Amino acid sequence: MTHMTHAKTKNSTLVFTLISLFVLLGLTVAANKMEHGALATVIALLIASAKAVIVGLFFMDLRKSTSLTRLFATAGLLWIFIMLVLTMCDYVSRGM
Amino acid sequence: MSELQKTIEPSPPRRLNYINHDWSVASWLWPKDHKRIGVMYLVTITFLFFLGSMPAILIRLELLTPKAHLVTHDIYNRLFTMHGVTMVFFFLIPSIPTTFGNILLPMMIGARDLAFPKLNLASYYVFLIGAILAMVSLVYGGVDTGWTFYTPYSTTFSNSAMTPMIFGIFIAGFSSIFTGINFIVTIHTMRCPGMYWSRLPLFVWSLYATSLIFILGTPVLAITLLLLAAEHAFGVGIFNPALGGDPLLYQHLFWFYSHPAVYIMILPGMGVVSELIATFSRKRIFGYHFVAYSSVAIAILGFLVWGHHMFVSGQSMYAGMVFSVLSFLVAVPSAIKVFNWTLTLYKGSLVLKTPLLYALGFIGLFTIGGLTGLFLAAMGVDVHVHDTYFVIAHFHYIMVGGAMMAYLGAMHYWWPKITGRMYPEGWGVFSAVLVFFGFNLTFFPQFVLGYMGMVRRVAEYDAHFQVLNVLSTAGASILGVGYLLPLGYFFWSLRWEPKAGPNPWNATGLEWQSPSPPPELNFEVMPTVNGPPYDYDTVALHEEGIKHV
Amino acid sequence: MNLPQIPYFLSHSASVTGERVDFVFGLLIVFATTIIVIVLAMVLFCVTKYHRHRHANREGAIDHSTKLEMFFATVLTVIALTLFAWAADVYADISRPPADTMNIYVVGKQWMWKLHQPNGREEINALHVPVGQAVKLIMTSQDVIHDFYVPAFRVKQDVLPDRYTTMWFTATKTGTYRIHCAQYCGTDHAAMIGWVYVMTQPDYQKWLDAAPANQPAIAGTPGTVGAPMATQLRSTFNAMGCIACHVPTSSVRAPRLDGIYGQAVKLQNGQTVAADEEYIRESILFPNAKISAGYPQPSLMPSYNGQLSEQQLRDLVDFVKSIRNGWPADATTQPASAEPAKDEPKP
Amino acid sequence: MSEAEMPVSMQFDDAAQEHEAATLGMWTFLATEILFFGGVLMAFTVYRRLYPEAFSQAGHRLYPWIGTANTGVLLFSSFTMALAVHEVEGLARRNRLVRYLILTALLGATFIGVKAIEYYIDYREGLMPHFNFHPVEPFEHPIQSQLFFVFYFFLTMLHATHMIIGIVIMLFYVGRTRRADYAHDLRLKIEMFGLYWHFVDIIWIFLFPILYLIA
Ligand code: HEA
Ligand code: HEA
Ligand code: HEC
Ligand code: CUA
Ligand SMILES: [Cu+2]
Repeated sequence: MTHMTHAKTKNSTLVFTLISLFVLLGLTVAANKMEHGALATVIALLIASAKAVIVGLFFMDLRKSTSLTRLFATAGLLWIFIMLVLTMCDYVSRGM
Repeated sequence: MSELQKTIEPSPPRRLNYINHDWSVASWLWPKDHKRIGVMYLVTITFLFFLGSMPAILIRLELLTPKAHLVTHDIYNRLFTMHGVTMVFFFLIPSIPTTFGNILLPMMIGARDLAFPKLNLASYYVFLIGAILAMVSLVYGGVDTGWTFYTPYSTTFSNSAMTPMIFGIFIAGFSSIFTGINFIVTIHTMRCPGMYWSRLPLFVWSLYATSLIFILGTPVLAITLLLLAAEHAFGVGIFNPALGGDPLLYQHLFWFYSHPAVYIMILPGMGVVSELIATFSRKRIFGYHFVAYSSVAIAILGFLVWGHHMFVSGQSMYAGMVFSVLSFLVAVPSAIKVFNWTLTLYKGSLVLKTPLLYALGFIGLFTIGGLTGLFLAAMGVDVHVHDTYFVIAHFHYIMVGGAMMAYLGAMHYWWPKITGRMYPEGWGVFSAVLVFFGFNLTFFPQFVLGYMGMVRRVAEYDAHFQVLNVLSTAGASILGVGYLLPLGYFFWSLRWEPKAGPNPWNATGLEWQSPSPPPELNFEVMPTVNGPPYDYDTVALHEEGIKHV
Repeated sequence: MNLPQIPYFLSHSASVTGERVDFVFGLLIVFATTIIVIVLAMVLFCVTKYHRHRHANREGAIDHSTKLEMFFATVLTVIALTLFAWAADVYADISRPPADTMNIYVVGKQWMWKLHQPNGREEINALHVPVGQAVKLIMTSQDVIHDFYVPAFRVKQDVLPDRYTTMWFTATKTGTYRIHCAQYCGTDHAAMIGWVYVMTQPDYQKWLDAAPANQPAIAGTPGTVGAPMATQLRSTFNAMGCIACHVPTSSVRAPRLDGIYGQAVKLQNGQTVAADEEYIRESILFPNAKISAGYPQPSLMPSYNGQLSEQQLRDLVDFVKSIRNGWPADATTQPASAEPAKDEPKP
Repeated sequence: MSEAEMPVSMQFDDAAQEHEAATLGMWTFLATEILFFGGVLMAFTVYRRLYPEAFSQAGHRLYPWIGTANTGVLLFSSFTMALAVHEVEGLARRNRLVRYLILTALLGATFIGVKAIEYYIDYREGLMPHFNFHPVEPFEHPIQSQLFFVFYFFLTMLHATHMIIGIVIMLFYVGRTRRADYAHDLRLKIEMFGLYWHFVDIIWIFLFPILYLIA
């Protein structure tokens, strides 16, 4: 299970990854031109997450990592989420 | 000295261990051996403890009288800030993990070293630089904000040496992060054959939980301090309400780290106590799985309760309630530990040596401190006692009565392993008793003071509080002596006490299978594990057992 | 003069909510003592009975019991939740002032308290209140965070710059009680103290009438006479230019203020708030903080933060309160001589 | 044990264990980085919610096309970094590895250069808090809009610092790869460094819409 025996990511996969990232970037810009308001926020963040997932899976090889590594990769996100939810809990209900 | 050891001793071939295998200066300045790094931490941190208690002595002396006779208000403010910052960031947070954790974690799981020895060394020097920077702020007159650095006072109004202090803590934070990463990776990848998770010593479990907090909490503190520094240096409004900011946001960010940080301070102590109780009851720990998982539960739940420091800050009432109920729930895993420790004692075969005394002291004092934590988590009561001496008493009960006791317990328990020498048992018992009584005399009166309404961070108080304050100061002197004694006899033991042998306590952990002090790569034969932890049932119960030395 | 009353441990507190706090505290003490006694008894019992040298029956020791642990955890969770609910209920009580309070404005600054009695009388580091009357403090700070704390009443609340927080109590016993600043606020934090004088209703009235409105009454020094200046309220309203927008005839579209006091106001962000003093004050000082539904954001209304004395601000609030039943007959006929708001200096 | 399976450091049993440890360690570090940026992002979110209008107006003063171009540059650099890691095996392909690393470093430097120019434009337009905050076209809420720029600069500078550190490390690796001591441990390090670089890229992937677009 060493990295020597790891099936290596093919070059073509990398190129394909790059292309899809640029497509998503184009999408971001296009969506921003067309949409405004709350929906635009959601769209922009969704596309960003998609890009991040692609980079993570293909460039950073999360695809082939152990589940433990994946767990730690997501732990940071989960903790930000906790922080945001509980803090917002204060801001949303202030002055009620 | 046991008969057994005497017969072995006569012609020992000079065995090389991690201390004497290389005496070159470089090998001590840049060691990669976790044990040496641990010893360097031990020395540094013990020094920082005494440094941090100097202001405590002055605080107690000042509070002997109702008026500010000894020092001015301004100096008093710098004293308690210095005391709090040093004790929290430079003593208690790194204390047990970086010393005993560093030395013992690889040995307990049967590894030759931590996963990243260079990172470990880096963590030490990063810590040292941080500590020195914080001391530099002393040279520039100290900081007068309290260890919590609340804005807008700290950023706009205080003109004390904030910058070196903030960067000192910021830098020391990276030391915590490095240690956390190192421990997590080591525990995950370097356990020896047979060392399943369900066989890990409880101390290792607690270090794992602590490391989770290190890596998930510390970065937030770091970034918060950076924002604070930016606001302070450039006068831009990040938290300053006059510039559109919200000071409560700072408090949220600060406590998001600093509440979990209190579990950084106590979890390793709990791990130590689990070890001590099992060893000196000569009995398998009760409810191993519950004790182990409750550490992780505390680490995770601990991130959900920070708002209990902000009940009267202007935070929304509803948010307060969420934080309050979660605070009550986080107490349950702690309660489970207390429950299991006492049940371990039941039907044990107790060996009342110094380490066990400290462990028992821990149980009692931590319970009091923890229960008063519930008083504070109870919102209606906290409105009254917030920022009074009740809070001061609460956290000293846990941090001094709990964590500090565990630190001393660990010191006595593993001293033979680390140095190869015993400590004088009589003196050990004497100072443990002194510490226990001195401690209660110092801090119990403060609960009363707090409920009577004596606020914290003041150099002056109303005359009718004096009696209790005098008691407290008297207690502190006894406590001080209790802390000085070990400093003396540990040094003394290095030369004058008998050699300990590999396993003076007849304990089961892997660390005891190696000679004392251990060789450079920890074990002469790399161990494998083929039984449950704390298997004292198979170590014959009524063996002549532990020898007086 | 009353001597400072020494509150003693677990004394009955001197306020209505304080008694509830003491009760919960007592409850917690009983609970905590029980637990501590159990733990200590257990430890001492084991230390004596199962000491290594003692012969005792050590048969049948078990090393785990999931049932026992779960039982223990469940019981404790239930106890913990009960205690939480009890204390949270008291907290809700402390956080929510009753409807008919006497309002006192508090300004904290390094390192003193300034308080404004309802009739305009100003006090420094002293607060006179009648016994049995619910008193609400509406507080703000001019610099850092402070905290108004009266131990005998078991209440405290942080006092924040650029924001209003409130706190309330009903004193139950006449006497003199400590005020502390409980949030560390710099050099003389320890000296930011004062006294609350709880008086009988007639005594309080006498005291109020015995001093001129604008002369600060320093703690402990007897004050002199003054009268409320009801007539002045409207002139402030006119002079500050509020009249330029807040009359039905104005060309600026601004909400009518007559009758808003005590009403629910819908905000632009969908929330609904009650138009109490705090809200009115905030609207004047920080119009953008809460914008009424249907009005543009940012608010057309200029911020008056920093341009009004506490006295003027209070007058304005009182004026808005006074028109809760409609404008006085001549109010709208005032010449709109005030400058348009755009020319108001920006803060 | 064949040479390839030998661990580099004595504390490990074999190369597989070493690789696993390094990967886990790197990801754990990245988790801390997420929280590091996360703290500021949370503060930003809170203020954006408090002052939506002011933040929106301020955000419109940035130039999305610069941000877009820079995003492209970074995405591309991530690609070249992936190629470099791809070439990490074997001595024979050392030159290609060096070439990709240099290319990545150059792209990184381009990003920093563009960022610097952008900062200069902001400065000229009076949008830099503390140094020059006199917007050419005044804001309706100068104070709150300034807060936006405080966060804009804080976040982008934090990100740029990470980039600069990355570039320095990369150049260091280039040097070592070209020298003879290109060994197993360096390969492992470059692989781990790749993760760091991609991570910095991901941070920007989020900063770009958050700062430039959803205003
Ligand atoms: C090591 C440090 C440490 C630890 C472990 C704790 C543990 C706890 N702390 Fe404490 N705390 C501090 C250090 C610590 N604290 C510090 C330093 C401050 C002040 C900061 C400052 O302002 O400067 C503080 C302040 C503080 C406050 C804010 C007070 C205020 O400023 O107004 C609160 C409020 O909820 C609180 C609560 C708790 C609770 C509920 C626990 C719980 O985790 C305790 C759990 C333990 C037990 C409950 C005991 C064992 C249980 C039993 C024997 C069974 C019975 C129990 C049940 C019914 C569940 N703490
Ligand atoms: C690990 C944490 C830790 C530890 C170990 C201690 C240890 C002690 N602390 Fe401290 N304390 C804090 C953490 C800690 N404290 C924190 C976080 C604060 C809040 C700061 C803030 O508000 O910002 C605080 C605040 C604080 C206050 C409140 C100050 C105020 O709010 O105005 C007081 C007052 O009594 C106090 C006292 C003590 C005493 C007497 C000890 C004793 O245990 C110390 C005993 C040690 C010695 C006495 C030294 C060794 C002996 C000698 C060198 C011999 C010579 C001396 C004699 C014979 C007397 N501490
Ligand atoms: C330039 C016009 C203007 C001036 C001058 C002005 N206001 Fe306003 N005021 C408004 C507008 C527009 C609103 C509604 C938007 C909002 O809630 O901020 C408002 C809202 C209010 C509200 C909240 C009412 C509600 O229904 O929510 C109060 C109270 C108030 N103003 C009081 C005052 C007082 C007192 C003054 C004088 C010191 C004053 N205003 C000066 C334009 C003005
Ligand atoms: Cu004001 Cu402390
Ligand atoms: Cu806490």
